[in-house]
Amino acid sequence: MPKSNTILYLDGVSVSFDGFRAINNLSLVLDKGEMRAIIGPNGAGKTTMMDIVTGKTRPDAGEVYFDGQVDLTKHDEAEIAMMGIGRKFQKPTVFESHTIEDNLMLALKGPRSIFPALFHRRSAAEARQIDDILGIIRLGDKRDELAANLSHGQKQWLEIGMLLAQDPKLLLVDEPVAGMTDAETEETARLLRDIARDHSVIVVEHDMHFVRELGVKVTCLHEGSVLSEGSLDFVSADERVVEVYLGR
Amino acid sequence: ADDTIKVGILHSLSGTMAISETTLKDAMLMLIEEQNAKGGLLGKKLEAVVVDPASNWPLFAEKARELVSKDNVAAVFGCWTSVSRKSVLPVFSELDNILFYPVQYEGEESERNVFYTGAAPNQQAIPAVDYLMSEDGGSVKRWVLEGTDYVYPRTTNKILEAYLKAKGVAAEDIMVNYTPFGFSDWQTEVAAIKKFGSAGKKTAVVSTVNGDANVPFYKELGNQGIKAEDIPVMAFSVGEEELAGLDTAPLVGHLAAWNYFQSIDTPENAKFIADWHKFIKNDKRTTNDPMEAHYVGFNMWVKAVEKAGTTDPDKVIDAVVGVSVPNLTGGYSTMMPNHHITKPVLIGEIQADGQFETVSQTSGLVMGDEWSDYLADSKDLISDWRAPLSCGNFNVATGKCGGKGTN
Amino acid sequence: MITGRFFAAGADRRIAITIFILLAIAIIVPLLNLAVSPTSAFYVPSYVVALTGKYLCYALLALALDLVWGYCGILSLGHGAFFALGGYAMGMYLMRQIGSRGVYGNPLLPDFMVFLNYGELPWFWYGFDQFWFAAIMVLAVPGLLAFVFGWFAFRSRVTGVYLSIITQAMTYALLLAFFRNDMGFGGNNGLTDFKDILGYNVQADATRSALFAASAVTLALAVFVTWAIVGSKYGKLLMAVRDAESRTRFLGWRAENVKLFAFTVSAVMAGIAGALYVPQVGIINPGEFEPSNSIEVVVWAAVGGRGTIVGPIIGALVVNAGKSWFTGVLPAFWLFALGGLFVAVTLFLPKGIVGMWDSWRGNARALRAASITNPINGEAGTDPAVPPPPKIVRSAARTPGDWSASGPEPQPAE
Amino acid sequence: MLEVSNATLHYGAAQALRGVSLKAGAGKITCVLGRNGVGKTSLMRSIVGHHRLTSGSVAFEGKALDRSAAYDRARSGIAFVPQGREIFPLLTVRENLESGFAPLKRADRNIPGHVFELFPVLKQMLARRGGDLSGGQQQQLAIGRALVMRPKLLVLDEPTEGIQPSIIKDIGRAIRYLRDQADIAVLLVEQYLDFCRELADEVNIMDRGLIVHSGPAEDLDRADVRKFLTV
Amino acid sequence: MILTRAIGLTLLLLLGMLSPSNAAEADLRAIIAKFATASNFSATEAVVRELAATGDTAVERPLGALAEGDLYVRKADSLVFIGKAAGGSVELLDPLSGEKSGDAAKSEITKIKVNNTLRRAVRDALGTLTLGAKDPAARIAAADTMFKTPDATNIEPLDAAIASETVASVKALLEQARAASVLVSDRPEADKLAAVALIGGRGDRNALSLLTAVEANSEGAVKDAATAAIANINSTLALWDAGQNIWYGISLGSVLLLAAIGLAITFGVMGVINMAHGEMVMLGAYTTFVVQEVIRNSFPGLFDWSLVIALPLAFSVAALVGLVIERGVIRFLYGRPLETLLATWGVSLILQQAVRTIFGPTNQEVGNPSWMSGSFYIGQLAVTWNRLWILVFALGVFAVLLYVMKRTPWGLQMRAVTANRRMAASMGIRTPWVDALTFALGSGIAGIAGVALSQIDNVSPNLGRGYIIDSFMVVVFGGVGNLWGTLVGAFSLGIVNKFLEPYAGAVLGKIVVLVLIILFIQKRPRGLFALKGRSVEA
Ligand SMILES: Nc1ncnc2c1ncn2[C@@H]1O[C@H](COP(=O)(O)OP(=O)(O)OP(=O)(O)O)[C@@H](O)[C@H]1O
Ligand SMILES: Nc1ncnc2c1ncn2[C@@H]1O[C@H](COP(=O)(O)OP(=O)(O)OP(=O)(O)O)[C@@H](O)[C@H]1O
Ligand SMILES: CC(C)C[C@H](N)C(=O)O
Ligand SMILES: [Mg+2]
Ligand SMILES: [Mg+2]
Repeated sequence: MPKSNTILYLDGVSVSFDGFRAINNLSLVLDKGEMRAIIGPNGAGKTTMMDIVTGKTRPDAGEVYFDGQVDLTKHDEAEIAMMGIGRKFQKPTVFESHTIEDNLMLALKGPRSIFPALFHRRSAAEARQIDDILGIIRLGDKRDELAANLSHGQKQWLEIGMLLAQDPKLLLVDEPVAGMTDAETEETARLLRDIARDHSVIVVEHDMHFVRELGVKVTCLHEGSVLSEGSLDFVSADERVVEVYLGR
Repeated sequence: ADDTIKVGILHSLSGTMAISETTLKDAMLMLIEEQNAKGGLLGKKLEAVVVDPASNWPLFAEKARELVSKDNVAAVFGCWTSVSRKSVLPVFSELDNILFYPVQYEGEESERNVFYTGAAPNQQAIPAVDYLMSEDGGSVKRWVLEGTDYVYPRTTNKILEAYLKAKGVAAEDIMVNYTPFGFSDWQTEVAAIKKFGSAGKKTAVVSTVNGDANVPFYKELGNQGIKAEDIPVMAFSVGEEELAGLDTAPLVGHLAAWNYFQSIDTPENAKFIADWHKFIKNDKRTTNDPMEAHYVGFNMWVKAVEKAGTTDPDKVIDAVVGVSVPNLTGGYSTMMPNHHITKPVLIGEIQADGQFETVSQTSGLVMGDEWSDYLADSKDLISDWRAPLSCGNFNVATGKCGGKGTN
Repeated sequence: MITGRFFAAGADRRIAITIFILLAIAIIVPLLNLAVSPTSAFYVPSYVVALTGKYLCYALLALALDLVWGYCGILSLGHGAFFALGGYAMGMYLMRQIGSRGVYGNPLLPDFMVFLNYGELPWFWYGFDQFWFAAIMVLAVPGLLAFVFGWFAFRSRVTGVYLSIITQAMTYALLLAFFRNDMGFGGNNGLTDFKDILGYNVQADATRSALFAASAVTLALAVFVTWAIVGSKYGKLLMAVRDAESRTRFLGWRAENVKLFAFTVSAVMAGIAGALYVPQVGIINPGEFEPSNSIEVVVWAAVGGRGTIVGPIIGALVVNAGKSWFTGVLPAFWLFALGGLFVAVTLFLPKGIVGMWDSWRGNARALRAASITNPINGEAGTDPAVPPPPKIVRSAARTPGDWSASGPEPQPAE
Repeated sequence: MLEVSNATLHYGAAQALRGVSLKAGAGKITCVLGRNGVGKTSLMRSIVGHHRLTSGSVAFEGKALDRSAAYDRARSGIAFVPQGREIFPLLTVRENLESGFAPLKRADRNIPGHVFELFPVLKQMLARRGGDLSGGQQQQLAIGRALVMRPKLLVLDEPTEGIQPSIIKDIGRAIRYLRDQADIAVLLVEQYLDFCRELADEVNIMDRGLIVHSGPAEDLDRADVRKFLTV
Repeated sequence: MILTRAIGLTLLLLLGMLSPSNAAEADLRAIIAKFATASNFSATEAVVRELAATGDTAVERPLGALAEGDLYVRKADSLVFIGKAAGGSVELLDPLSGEKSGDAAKSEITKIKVNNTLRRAVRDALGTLTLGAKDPAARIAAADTMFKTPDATNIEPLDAAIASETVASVKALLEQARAASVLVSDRPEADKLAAVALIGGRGDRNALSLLTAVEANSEGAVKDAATAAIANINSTLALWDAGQNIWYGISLGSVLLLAAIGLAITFGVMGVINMAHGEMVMLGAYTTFVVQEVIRNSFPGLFDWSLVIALPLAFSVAALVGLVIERGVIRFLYGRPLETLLATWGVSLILQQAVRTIFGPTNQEVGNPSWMSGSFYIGQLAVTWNRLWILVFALGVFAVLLYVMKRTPWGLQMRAVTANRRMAASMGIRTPWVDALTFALGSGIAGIAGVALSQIDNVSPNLGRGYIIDSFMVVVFGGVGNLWGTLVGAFSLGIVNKFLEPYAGAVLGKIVVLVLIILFIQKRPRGLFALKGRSVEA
């Protein structure tokens, strides 16, 4: 099997909820260092696919491998996260009663067990990293505010920041620019392209401008399996994609 | 102030035990009021200090301490459950004050600072079983010992088992069963009793079921049609107060063993009941055995204080022993050196009006036996708080105070 | 290192003050009780020493509960069980110390075993004649129970009310079990009649003062430890787990271990509280397992201020002092007063006594801060139409969703 | 039809709205634009009654709403599609739609046909729990639910967020249809400029708690206006 | 001697049945007069026997009165009367004719004491006398007593009764009674074997107890037959026992269901950790008490209707109190579910103490109406009426509630409001109304549960505390927010509990149930009928 050079390898994955097939014999391969955009109609199974990869949902059938050898179906969320898969959720979820800064601190890469956390003291390197991220997500002036007091878009940014802090090998980004202005959208695309230089990334988005700006290979899902795959132009020229997704 | 003598009343007015104890508080208030009407004590007025230990055992200890060291009471009347008594015991011995405990209990205790005016097991359980074994009682051959799972029923049943076996009852003719506090679903237990009772031998139930669990127990007995003529139930903690919450018509004939019934026909009792109704302003309120115990205990204390000429607990403790006061059943109860009192034992049958009718009565007064003769380790113990012995657990076999001694 | 932080600039002053007060009364109260003549105005009666000593144990219990409830969102309705187990461990030691001074004079068996015809000492009573062993058990038994219980529950991701109810089931089951005479713990009457502790008479004023001091010092220590825990990165994690448990998992934290640690530490603290409590009240019995007792602990913490360190202590002291006082002066009506207090606190002090105090002060501080750093207001300075100083509708938000009438999706419970 | 004047709103000490005035007329689509965190959602929530204004007023059809509760506002004809969807997760899709019956007369208690025309998925999923739907489906449900109420004013907070392009187009068509057919007022918060430009009759641009520009949709192409929307 | 007298008695009895002319009334009076001098129970018993031996049905009246404890002796003249308390004094009736013959103060008369042994003696005596009664129920009762107290002398009267009996079911009973008597007589073995077979066919516990005695006292073929019959009965009874346990479990389940169902609304649906739930149940029970008190004092004839009258009242009282609590306290706490625990705890203390102050701390008497008393048999399965009604009632309440929640707009609004109050308001739902009414509904249902529970438990201020833990246990075990979960949870806990009880005992059984709940929650962390879906798992 050519799993060896892949960062993520899904084959024949299916999952159903109360008889409803959300993912249907899905196969998808992501190479190391690749960035991929995933589009597809609402309810196509994009988020569910991420749930499977991150261990939130167990597939009924199929193989899910990370880094060519790790069978992800055998691990739980925390383990998968520790291996280096980070995720931004579709609905931004942050720690509302912590400050922006603490949110980032908890996400920072590092040991994940109790006693180190108990005796942890912030190092200068960590402080610098947090400052950098705060700069990137432009929340520096709000660093001591509680995350609960952020607007929707600001929470989106914070979550991206947490993902950066985590510094995973593979990033799963679910609708990062929903609720962002066009300018911010561009900014985000630039950021993701930056990240993609030394990380593998999967981005789910409905915003075609954004996808175009990413300039990467696109996969279109429909009813739980791949409908079309290729460059954006190729995919958007596909009649079926126009039919179920883009509309006329 | 110095012109009054304070008397502590330590009964739960809230929580699970309020149901039983509140009445005793009222009874004490009445007794104190009457004493004051008679001119008080040693020329001073009595003043009741009421606190609410809220059915919480550590709170009992705290409140006892408050009564004795903050309010400087001369004596305390209180407690219902044994555990509440156990929790205040150290307080009374440390601060050297007096507690009058008015409820029947499992025995196996005798403290210098406590006076037990309720029944010891031999003043209730044994005569009750004797009655059931007699011809009048139905010559019972098979026994169900039904109890709430805690110390009083366990100990009482232990004593009874030993007693029954000594009387030649076979082990398979005794069924012992325990239920939790506040138990309310008695279907299985009552059915088991029915089953046990259908072995062709006359069967009776001896119930040490406590408190709240009784009402559902009797309701179930009634509904499953267990009649007193067939399987009588003899209870040790069901009195007039408990029956007030029940329709007793289906229960007529079931039994209880006490040292007092409201139905006792004596002038003292008639007056007591009348006073009570006047005090509580309700003709329907019943009187019961622990109330009588307080009546007796309070009068003993009054008499002892008069005898000692002071309320100093030390003096009063010595003076109480031997004091004899009229009880409400037409006789005199005496405080014995073991700090238990002499009592008549009455067996009553439940009547349709919620009262008991006495069907049997011990011929004389029975002296409370704190150390049961039916338990191996306590049969050699006696208690005598008079000088020079002044010991609560004198071992007659070894001749030493302090249980077995160290041999 | 932790101590370093304690004395470091910016350490929470209130915590320091609390610890200081506790240490101070640990010295002063016994002195005023023992060394001052009873007629003096400064004399502290033994009654007060015993009473406040008891309150301090309750405060420790409330603090222990708050560590899991306030900071980690685990509403344990079974903390009384850990308290009682610690108490029983201590009670067993005290029981063994009676030796042959029991009423039956049996050198080995406690009285209740004698009259219930025990032939020999049950195995689980062995070792309790040694203080060190009992002391270890005080920590180990509640800790182990919490660990095992928590390990299963947290791993199975039992949360919210489900967790609360099974903790309640736990304490209820223990209650019934300890009521059983056959368990060998004295049934309903429990363990009592203690004579001495470490060779000193438990009823002596000096012993009592020493126990009081021990309670105060232990509480101070617990305050410090709690403060150190919640101030650490782990503490932040604890709160993160409280607010968004699954999110912490996706960051790679094992939420179950995070909770388990706090739960176990808290249970051990509760056990210690129980162990200090027993020699001071002189009895331990199954009543302590009563589910309503555990609920009361929750109430103390809530009254004082959940999610603060000083709050539960204040809550425990206020409620218990209130209870002691009311049951004396208003024996027939005190439940109205206490019940009314609880309702009033929820309505008028929604974040408890300390939480409310914080809000007032936090508010003042936030107002000051807002005028300098808030971008909206900052900009406003250049705006000719400077808005009037904001009218404060409610105090500063410290917890999420506090501003809106309700969170978008109220959970049945946390 | 809707008139907001001089609205201010505080979150504790922080001020989110600083004297906003806004009008939305019947038969018109009024758009509100602005960067993240400038107060758009705060304004919408104040209009529908989720937040109480610190000062200023909201009037609908000439009646002041300041003292009326959210449900009274809904009953007077204001329907709201919130940011974040807020559908009732445990109710089925049908029940979610039926929850809009509350302000209606008994005779009107049916789901208008155009809801299913617009969002055919909803018809297929009537029996499923709302919370199980995908994000975009939930958004469609939220809009559908608002339409069931037959509103006179429809307040939409970023309705296109997370929705697939073809349905965005449908939503656009639907909004226009509603404006034209039922002559209702539409108040629309958007980040998605193209969508806005296509639909809007009026645009208002917010920045830091203030409306900094309002005018016809064409203004959106002016550089001085766009500057408010860049980073 | 006894035998001859007994034969004489039978003859007399037969005579009595044949001719309306009674044994000389004076003779009876003479015997009755002996009650006055009987100094102890056994002496009284002897008089009872003597009276019964006359075989005169006229003795039913005095004997019945004796058993009821209504027979008195006038101190002045040692005459025996039936006494009926009338106000402060006692109305005296003639013991034979029942005619009024004066009044007496309580102190002027003494009651003839009875005890269980005496009552049994009277019952046995009356049993024989009422064999020929007109009322079939009385004949059945007579047959029953005679079955339980077999006596060889009964055979002949029974034979006569069997011969004249027309009702088949009564006849069967009479034959069984006769067989029982045959077994203790000196009839030939063949008769006895037939009797054993007949009794063995009865298959119930009474038969078992009779046969056990026979087995012990006889030998040869009869003993063997008895042994076989016993084994036979035992094996069928074992089956019935299992059925009985299930029934006990179901009926315990129905009690749990009733107690929990209101909580399934206030807690399960609304998310209020309602510690005052038990007190709502208590209020319902006290309402029943008050209703019965009024009925007892003013409309005694309506007693059987008391529960029917109490139901709507209990619902209203509890619902009203619930409404006040919601408007006064809870409504400020939405979105802060934990605070509701604190506040409702306070409310529960206040309510408890209020009831204690108003009604006193002791138990209040709530009686069972006649249609809820006693029991009946289905095969060997004893079913008590009150339990049966409670089951029916619990299921009824459940059905109504389910309908309201799932099929009415109100139910929909309720669920919408509790899911997201703010958004529900924006859908035009009057949230304060819905909140208040929902809480009132939950409380009201708790109130009517109180009506039912007053039939089997204490009516005291502590009533509620006894049920609150179980109720939470049931709701949570079944799965919060799911009414079906509450139903199934209640019944499964009930049945498991009742199956454990006979083996483990009540205490250990309860502990085991609790441990099982803890373990079960590990398997299904959201209860039996967990709410499912993304929103829950997130
Ligand atoms: N836990 C669940 N229970 C039932 N159905 C589910 C569950 N999770 C997902 N589904 C269904 O699976 C389908 C795929 O959902 P998913 O969220 O993966 O879609 P998506 O591609 O992310 O859509 P969108 O672009 O709208 O976010 C949807 O139809 C949804 O209703
Ligand atoms: N509940 C709250 N408590 C305190 N501050 C809040 C709260 N909600 C929002 N804010 C603050 O108020 C300001 C305006 O928020 P609002 O949600 O109205 O912005 P928005 O324009 O809708 O942004 P977005 O485009 O990101 O949705 C933001 O700075 C935000 O941080
Ligand atoms: C039998 C009870 C009423 C009292 C008894 N003394 C007890 O142990 O609690
Ligand atoms: Mg999605
Ligand atoms: Mg917004």
